[in-house]
Amino acid sequence: MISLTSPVRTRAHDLPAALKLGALLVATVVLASVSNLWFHGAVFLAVLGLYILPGRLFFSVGIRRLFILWPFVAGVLIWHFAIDAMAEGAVITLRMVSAVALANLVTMTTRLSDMMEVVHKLTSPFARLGLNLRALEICLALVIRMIPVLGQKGQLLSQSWRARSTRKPRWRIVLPLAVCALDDADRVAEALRARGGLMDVQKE
Amino acid sequence: MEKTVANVALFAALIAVLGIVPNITLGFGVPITAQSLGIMLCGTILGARRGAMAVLVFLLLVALGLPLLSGGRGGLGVFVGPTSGFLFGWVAAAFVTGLIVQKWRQAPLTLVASVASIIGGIGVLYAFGIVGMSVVLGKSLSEATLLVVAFIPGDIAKAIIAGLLTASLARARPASLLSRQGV
Amino acid sequence: MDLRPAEHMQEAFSAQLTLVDTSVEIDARCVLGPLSLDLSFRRLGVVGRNGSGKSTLARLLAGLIAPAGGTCRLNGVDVYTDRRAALREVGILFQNPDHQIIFPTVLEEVAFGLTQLGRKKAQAERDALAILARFGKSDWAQSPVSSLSHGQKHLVCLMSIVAMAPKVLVLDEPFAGLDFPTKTQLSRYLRLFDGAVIHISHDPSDLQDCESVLWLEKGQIARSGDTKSVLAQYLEAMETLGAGDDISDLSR
Amino acid sequence: MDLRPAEHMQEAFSAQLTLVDTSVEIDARCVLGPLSLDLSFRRLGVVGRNGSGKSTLARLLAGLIAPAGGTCRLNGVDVYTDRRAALREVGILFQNPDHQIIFPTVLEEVAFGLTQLGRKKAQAERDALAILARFGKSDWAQSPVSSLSHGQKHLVCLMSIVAMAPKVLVLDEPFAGLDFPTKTQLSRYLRLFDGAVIHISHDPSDLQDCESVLWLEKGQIARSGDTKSVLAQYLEAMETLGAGDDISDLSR
Ligand SMILES: Nc1ncnc2c1ncn2[C@@H]1O[C@H](COP(=O)(O)OP(=O)(O)OP(=O)(O)O)[C@@H](O)[C@H]1O
Ligand SMILES: Nc1ncnc2c1ncn2[C@@H]1O[C@H](COP(=O)(O)OP(=O)(O)OP(=O)(O)O)[C@@H](O)[C@H]1O
Ligand SMILES: O=C(O)CCCC[C@@H]1SC[C@@H]2NC(=O)N[C@@H]21
Ligand SMILES: [Mg+2]
Ligand SMILES: [Mg+2]
Repeated sequence: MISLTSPVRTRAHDLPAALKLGALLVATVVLASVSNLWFHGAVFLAVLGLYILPGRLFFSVGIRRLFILWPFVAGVLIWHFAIDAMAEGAVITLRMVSAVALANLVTMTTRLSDMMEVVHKLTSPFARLGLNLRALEICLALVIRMIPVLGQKGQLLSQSWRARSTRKPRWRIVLPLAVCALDDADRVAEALRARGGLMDVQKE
Repeated sequence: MEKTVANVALFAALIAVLGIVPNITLGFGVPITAQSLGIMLCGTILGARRGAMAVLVFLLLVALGLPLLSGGRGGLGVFVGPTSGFLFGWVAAAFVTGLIVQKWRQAPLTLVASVASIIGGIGVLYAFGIVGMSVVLGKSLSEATLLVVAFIPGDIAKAIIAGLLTASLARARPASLLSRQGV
Repeated sequence: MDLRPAEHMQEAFSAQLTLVDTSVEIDARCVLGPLSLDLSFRRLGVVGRNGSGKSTLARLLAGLIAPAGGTCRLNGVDVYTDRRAALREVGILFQNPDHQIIFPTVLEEVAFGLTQLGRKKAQAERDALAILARFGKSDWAQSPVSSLSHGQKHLVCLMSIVAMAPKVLVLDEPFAGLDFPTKTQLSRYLRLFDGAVIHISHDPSDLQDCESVLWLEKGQIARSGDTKSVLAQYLEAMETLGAGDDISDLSR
Repeated sequence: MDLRPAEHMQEAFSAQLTLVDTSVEIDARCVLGPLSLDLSFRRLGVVGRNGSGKSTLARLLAGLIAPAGGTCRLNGVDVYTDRRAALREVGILFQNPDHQIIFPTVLEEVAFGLTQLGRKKAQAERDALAILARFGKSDWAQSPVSSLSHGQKHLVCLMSIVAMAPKVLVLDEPFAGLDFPTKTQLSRYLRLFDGAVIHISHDPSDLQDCESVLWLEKGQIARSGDTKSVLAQYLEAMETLGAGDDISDLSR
C-alpha cells in the first residue's frame, strides 16, 4: 500500500526526517482546519508540483500509489452530488488526496531507519519507566517491513493460484495467506535472534 | 521475546493492510472498515496483552503520519476527529477480546472467539466510540448511540469471520495461537 | 516409472513460442525485453546470471504477469488473457517453493490443481495419490508441508504441476535445492516426459539435454541457438567474469 | 580484496565444536541426533540428502533452536543460552534468503547487525557501505530488497553476516542460488576469511576446500572424517541411489 522507497534518489532524501515529519504534521493540521475550496485547490496543485520535481519515473510511481484512493474519492463525490453539496465534497476529496500525497512523499523520501531515529528521540524519556526501547524500535521497523510483505505474499500466492486455476482466488487465499504470514513472523523472529535479537545494545 | 515482537508487528501490519479493503464512509464521517476485524483478530490470536500492544504500535505509526487508516488517512489529525473515540477504544477492545479467549476454554474455539469479538469489538469498542463522537460532534450520548447502530450488522459478521479464522489457524498452526499458549 | 502425461501426447510433442516485442516492467522499470522470438522446441534451455530476468521470463511464459508491451503466445494461446486454455498449455515450477505452496498438507497441494481442471474432489485425490506413488512418495500424503525440508518442498511443487499434465512445463531452477539422487531421477523423468520443457538454470551443466538455449543478459537475449555453442560461449564469458573482481551487477 | 574479519584473528583461527548427546525435536519428533562430537576445524563440510537434517544442524549450531537433550558448544560457548557471547562466535547464512532478510533496503539490512553489535547508527552505516564496496556492490545500498532477484538476495544475506565478522560462519547451501562468477568470487573470499567456516551443501563438489566432512543421514552421522574419503563414499552411495528408483525419503 504505502511504498516505502522511491525508485530514484531525490533531494528530499537528504532533509532531516524530523523536519519532514514536523512539516507533515503541520500540513495535516492546517489541511484539517481550513475548509476553503480555493485553498485546497491550490495546495493540491502545489503537491502535484512536488511530485513532478524529481522527474518522470518518480511521478509515475508516486501517482500510481495514489490511485488506491479512487473508490473513496468517488464515494465522497457521489454522496455530495446527491445531497447537492458539491463544493463541500470537493474540499473533502482534495484535502484527503493532498494529505495522503504528502504523507506518501515523506515516506518515499525517508529511509525507515531515519524515521525510527525520530521515534527514538521522542520515546527515550519513557525508557526510565521500563520501556524496552530497542524492542519498540525494532517492532516499528518490522511493521513497516511487513505491510508490503503481506501484500507481496498475497500477490505471490495469487500468482501460484492463478498458475493452476481459472477461478479468482478472492477469499480463498485468506487462510493460506494468514498461515504464510504467521510462518513469516516466526522466521523473522529467528532471523532477529540470529543477529542479536532484542538484547540491550552492548559496546564492542 | 523475539517471537512476541515479530507477532505484534505482524498484527499491526495486518490492521494496516485491512485498511486498503474498500470501505464506506457513512454521512457523519465514520467509516465502515475492515480494520475492526483486524482488531478482533489481534485479541483472539495474540491474546490480551500482546493484542493491545499490536494496536498501540499501529496507532503510534498512524500518529507518525503514515496513512494507515482506511481511506489512506493518518497523522495526528485523526486523534482529534470524530472517530478518535473508536481509535482509543481499539486498544481496550483488543485487550478485552483477548482476555476472554485466554480465560474461556471450555467451549469450541469458533464460538469463544466469535463471542469474545462481539463483547470486545462491539460492546467495549462502541462505548468508547459513542463517547468520542458525542464529545467531538457536540451530540448527546443517546444521539451518538443511534448513529453507531448502523455498524452492528457488519461488526457481527466480522466477529463471526474472526471466530472461523481463529479456529482454522489454531488447526493449521497451533503454536502460533499465542492467546492459547501455556495454561 | 510410467510418467507419460496424458494420452493425447503419445508422439513427441513440440511447442511453439511466439513473442512479439514483448517487454515486462516492474515499478515502471523495464526488467525484461523487448524480446521477439519465434521458436519451436521440445527442450528449451534458458541460462543467465543472477538478476538477468530468467524468473521474470518464466512468469511471463506462464501467463502470470501482463506484458507491458507486445504479446506472448505459447502454442498459439495468449497465456495471459486466455487463462482457461493456458492452464492446459503450461505449468510452472517456481524458483522458491515457499512462493508456490498454498495448502497445508501435501495431498491437498497436489490435488488442488486437479480439482481446478474440473475433476471431482474424490477423483482428484485419487489421482494425486497416484502421482505421489509414481514418485515413491505415498507416505507424504498427509504430511504437513511446513514439516518438509527445502528440497522436499521443491519436490512437492514439481509433483503438483506434473500432476496437471500440461503440454509445456516451465521449470525455474528445478534442481537448485535437490540432492544428487533426486536430481538424477528427475532428469530421467524429464527425459521421459512427452510434453515440451522450458528449463531455466544458471548452471550450464543442467541444460545439456536441451536442443536449444537462450542466454539472457540484463533482460535481453545475449545469444540463442544450438545448445553446445551457446553454452560454450556462456561458460567462457562466465569464467572471464569469475576471474575478474566484480560480483554480479544489478541488472540495469 | 581485503576481507579479513577483524584484527583479533590475524593468525588462522580454528574453532572447537562440542556436542554432547545433543538431539533436536520438532513437534515431538526427533529430527536430529542424538549426536556426540568433539571437533577442532577451520573448514568443516556437512553433506547429506534432502531432509537429512543439515539445516536443523545449522540452526542448532547457531543457537537458534534449543536442543531437546544434551548441549551444543562452539568454542566453549553454549550458543543457545549465552546469546551475547554467541553473537561474537557465530553467524549463520540461511538456506532461503527470504527467511533471513528483515529490512526493506540493502543498506538497512547490512547495517542492522552492526548496530546490534553496539555500533552507533552512523558508524554502522559507514561500515555497511564499506562491506558493500568490498563486494563491489556499492550501488545496491539504496535498492529495495524486494527488487532483487533470488541470487542477489542471497548475496545480501552473505554480506550482512560477513559484516558482523563472527569467528565461525555457518553457511547453509550458500551457493545454491548463485551464478558461476559470483560463486567463484565468493569461494575466493571464503578462502581468504580468517575465521572458521561450516559449509553445508548437498553437492560434494562445493566442499573440496574443507579439511573434514560430516555426512548426515536421517538425522545421524553416517560418516565423518577426512574430506576425500567421506566425499568419495558419499558420491558412490548417491550414484547407487540415483540409479535406483526411489526418490528421497522423508527422514524417519
Ligand atoms: N518485485 C520486483 N520489483 C522490482 N524489481 C524486480 C522485482 N523482481 C525482480 N526484479 C528485478 O528484475 C530483474 C530480473 O529479476 P529475475 O528474478 O527475473 O532474475 P533471475 O534471472 O531469475 O535471477 P536469479 O538467477 O537470481 O533467480 C532483477 O534485476 C531484479 O532486480
Ligand atoms: N518446522 C518443521 N516441522 C516439522 N518437521 C520439520 C520442520 N523442519 C524440518 N523438519 C523435518 O526435519 C528433517 C530435517 O530437515 P532439514 O531442513 O534439516 O533438512 P536438510 O538436510 O536441510 O534438507 P535440504 O537439503 O532439503 O535443505 C526433515 O525430514 C523435515 O521433515
Ligand atoms: O478510521 C478511523 O478513523 C476509525 C474508524 C473507526 C470505525 C469504527 S470501528 C467499529 C465500527 N465498525 C465499523 O465498521 N466502523 C466503526
Ligand atoms: Mg530467478
Ligand atoms: Mg536445508
